[in-house]
Amino acid sequence: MTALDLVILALVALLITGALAAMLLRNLLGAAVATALVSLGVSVFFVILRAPDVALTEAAVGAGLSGLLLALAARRLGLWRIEVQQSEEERQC
Amino acid sequence: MLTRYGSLLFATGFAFLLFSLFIALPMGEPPTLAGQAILNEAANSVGAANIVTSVVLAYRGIDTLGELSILFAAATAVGLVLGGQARAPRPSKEDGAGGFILQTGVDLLFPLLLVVGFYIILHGHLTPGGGFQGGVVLAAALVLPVLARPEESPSPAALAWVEGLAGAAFIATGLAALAYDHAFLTPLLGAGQLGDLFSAGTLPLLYLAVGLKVGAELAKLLLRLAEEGPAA
Amino acid sequence: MTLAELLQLVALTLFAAAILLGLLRLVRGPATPDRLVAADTLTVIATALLAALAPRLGSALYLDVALVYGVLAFVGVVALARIIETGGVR
Amino acid sequence: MSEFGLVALLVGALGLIAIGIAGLVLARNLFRLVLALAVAEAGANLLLVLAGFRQGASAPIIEGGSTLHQVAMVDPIPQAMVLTAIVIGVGVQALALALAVRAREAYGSLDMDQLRARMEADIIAAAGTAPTTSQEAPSGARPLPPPLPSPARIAAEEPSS
Repeated sequence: MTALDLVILALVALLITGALAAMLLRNLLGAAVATALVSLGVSVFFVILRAPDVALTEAAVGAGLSGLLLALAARRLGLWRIEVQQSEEERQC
Repeated sequence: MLTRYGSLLFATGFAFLLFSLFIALPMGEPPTLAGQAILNEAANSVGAANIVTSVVLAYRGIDTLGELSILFAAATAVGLVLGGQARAPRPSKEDGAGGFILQTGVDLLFPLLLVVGFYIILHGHLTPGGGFQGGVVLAAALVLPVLARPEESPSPAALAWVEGLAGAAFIATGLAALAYDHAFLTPLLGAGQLGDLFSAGTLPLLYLAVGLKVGAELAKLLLRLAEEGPAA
Repeated sequence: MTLAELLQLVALTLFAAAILLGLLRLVRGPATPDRLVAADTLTVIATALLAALAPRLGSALYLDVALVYGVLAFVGVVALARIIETGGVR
Repeated sequence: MSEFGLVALLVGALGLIAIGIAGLVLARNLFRLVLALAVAEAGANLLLVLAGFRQGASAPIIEGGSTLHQVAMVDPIPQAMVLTAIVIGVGVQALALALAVRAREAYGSLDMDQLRARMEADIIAAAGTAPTTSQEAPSGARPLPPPLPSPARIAAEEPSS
């Protein structure tokens, strides 16, 4: 077990926790943040797997573009009114 | 209730599928036959130091054209789905402007993002990166100022012109190969010296067209989404 | 074991610990701004990790990934933070 | 990287796919559906790149400008495929978000059950039938819509086209 394995284990924990948080968090904006974290972990994995091209794409798309897209869509959907949204979600779940 | 059981059944079947995938995956074996052939061949025949780039643009050039078409169709469909309504009155200067830190930071970051984007595009055949990644960086550079100052957004007409011209340039470069009795999208101008900026024939030109097209397209899409809708 | 290898070992171990600590704030953070700050911290950690992995993997090419990630993660986080701050561009 | 690290990576990729698919099946909010799709996609991409990995190989980029002393490289074909998949994935995500925005504007909700109920009410109102009491069984006496003109009758009325 080398030091790289430790980093891999921590990143797998990041992936699984981020995915679970994206599915389970009440607040949808928090879930969008968790999705960006999943793509962060996957991007580092691509570097470890010797695929810098794919890592660059995932970093650009997952961190920058997807965050922008989700943020703008969340604004148009009215998800930014955090307190209102939370009480609404609690009624629905 | 029926949906619950259906989901359970689906999850069981899917777990079985994943397990069989786990068993059958070739872990750590040598590349496929085509992969090994490309690894041996690509550097000499295409001349790009980045072998993934030569796969994407030279061996599978038509696939990349199809990918561009899909992205274009998605951007057009977003415009169609969201479109039609009258634009909300433009926000006044005081209304939506970000704070001082955000405005200054965006001003500093904008030229840096442009430089990084063009570097990623133009070095696509030497280092990791290429048209799609650089295009995403360019789109982010164009949309970021809108976050700080909503009243200054780039004009959609200019973006549409850039997008159309870049797409036409990609196809024209492909058609030029036909004039020299090659197949569509064959790289021309010779392989050149491996590792030079001006090497790999027309691949850098193709990637420049891809980058400009993707950047303009995604910027248009994001600006469309950033507009104030009637119900929001 | 040379000094460089020892330093790499220590650095990578510290990176793993840092990722786990950031994860803790992401899971526990009571409000969305806390989670956003955790995400921003994790992107900074990941950028540094990518730069530290480059000598370990034996190539300077991987530094490009760290460059693009560091520049673009800022854009995504700023967009999300702007939504929380004022409800968006307007 | 040791064998242990590879297995951990495989577990991570399969876990991402499983969580994403479970979210796709069970989610009730349209926005969360988009997020679940993104998570499952990331897992599938990771699995594909993992299939092309080889121990002790370098990235498929030639350094130093010469092909003479070539080292072993990982398989470039899955990487090119995943490159395409990521870019198309973001197009799909943008389209899905635009459709969610439109559904919210039209029906005023993002919850799948409410959306479905309102859509059904709209369809029934447009078709002119009485509302059904249950989704599974039709209510007893329902006024039938006027019969559509059958193709045979249309053909009989218009003998020659």
